Amino acid sequence: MKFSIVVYAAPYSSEAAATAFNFTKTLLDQGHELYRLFFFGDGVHNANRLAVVAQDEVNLQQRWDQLITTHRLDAVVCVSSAIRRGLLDSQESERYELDAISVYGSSEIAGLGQLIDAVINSDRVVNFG
Amino acid sequence: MSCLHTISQSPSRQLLDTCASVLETGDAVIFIEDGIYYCNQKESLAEFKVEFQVYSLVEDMNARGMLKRNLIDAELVNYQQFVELCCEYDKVVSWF
Amino acid sequence: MNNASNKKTITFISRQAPYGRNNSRLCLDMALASAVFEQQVNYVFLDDGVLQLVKDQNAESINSKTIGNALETLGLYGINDVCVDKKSLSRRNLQPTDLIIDVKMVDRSAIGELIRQSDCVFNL
Amino acid sequence: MTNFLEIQDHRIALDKEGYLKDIQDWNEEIATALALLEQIRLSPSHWQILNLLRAFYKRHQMSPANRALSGLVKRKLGKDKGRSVYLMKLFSGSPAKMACKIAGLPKPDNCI
Repeated sequence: MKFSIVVYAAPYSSEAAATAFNFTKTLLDQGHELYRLFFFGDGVHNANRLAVVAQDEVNLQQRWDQLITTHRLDAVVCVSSAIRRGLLDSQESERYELDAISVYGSSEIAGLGQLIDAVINSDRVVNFG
Repeated sequence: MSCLHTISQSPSRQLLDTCASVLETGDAVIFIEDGIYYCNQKESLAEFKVEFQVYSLVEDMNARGMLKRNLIDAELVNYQQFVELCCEYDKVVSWF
Repeated sequence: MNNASNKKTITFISRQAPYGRNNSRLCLDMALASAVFEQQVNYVFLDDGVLQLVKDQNAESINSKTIGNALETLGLYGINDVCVDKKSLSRRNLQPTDLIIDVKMVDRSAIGELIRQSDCVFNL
Repeated sequence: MTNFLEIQDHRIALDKEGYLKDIQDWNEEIATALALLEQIRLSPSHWQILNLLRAFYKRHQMSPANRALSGLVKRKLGKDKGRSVYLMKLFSGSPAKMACKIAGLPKPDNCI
């Protein structure tokens, strides 16, 4: 079955970010297809590459990055949610004349069109917030 | 088209009330995160359960010390079964 | 839902009051994007969501944009199926005349039916 | 990397995509100059659209996507002008983007 997952929750603020991760990992382990992972609203923090977590705690952002990289997932961070929360890739960083890159390279910053495309092309869209 | 509803907030937020009012025959509810505290409610969901299947996510129950407090007798499922349920029902609506 | 038609019916259920949290804005943005990409959109105000429609909002006083004024653009984006839950409205002492845009008054069973008919539901 | 728009003795700051850095700077003279940078000579037909856009922004505090711009123009100025061909002729490529730039509306974040 072809899934898309939408995440609205930030890691460490809400369990929903971790639930989304566990759900996504499970569906991939079961051999289902993930059409797209979409980080929206506070959910964009899941793609932050500048977070530091105590050694005895789970670094959820890093786990997402590994999952996305290992499975070559299509992960999208909503641009309007991202830039106002300081999550930038090289392109947005240049566009707004800032000097940092704070999003993992495994995710792409793009618009809501990518979410609508996911709705059109997936069998199931599951939201976590 | 049948629908699986996820409820992830504690009963004090009353999400089940609203959710129940829009359910259709054949729909089901799964409690996750703080939603699992619905399982610890004295008022039984017996009547509700006649019409709708009720699930609860075992990982979230365990985390909260609620495995022995499944007073409403919800069907406990793990993440694998949660994913399977999402396939079984035609769509998933999340209440958070 | 399994047929890969390019036009889906997407229902947005907006359930939160404006300003306190940002969900009302996220919900609107998703719906407008769906309309831009030519999907069939239903928009439903439920529970505290109906408070977004109250007249005379002016969020300048809290350095925010006024959500009520943004909701007026739903029609321009071709989103004409806009519903309000009757019960949520009356529980908050509101009448249809208190609202900023024309909306369809519906009961819970109609909302259930909309969910049933949709390919995808966003509920926040 | 800041660009400037030179108007008489004033220098108006633009970002590198040619949007006003501060939308409070906007006036009609600046609009004319912004348009010229895009090889557009503003006519009364352009101004009709620009004024509509500014009124729309003032009321709704948002910049319309192309679909809403067409809808708005159709509603206010009639069917013919609401057609995207007409708007594209006036404001090239993506009319909403270009017209917003000239009308001094906030730079779109490319979300829709």
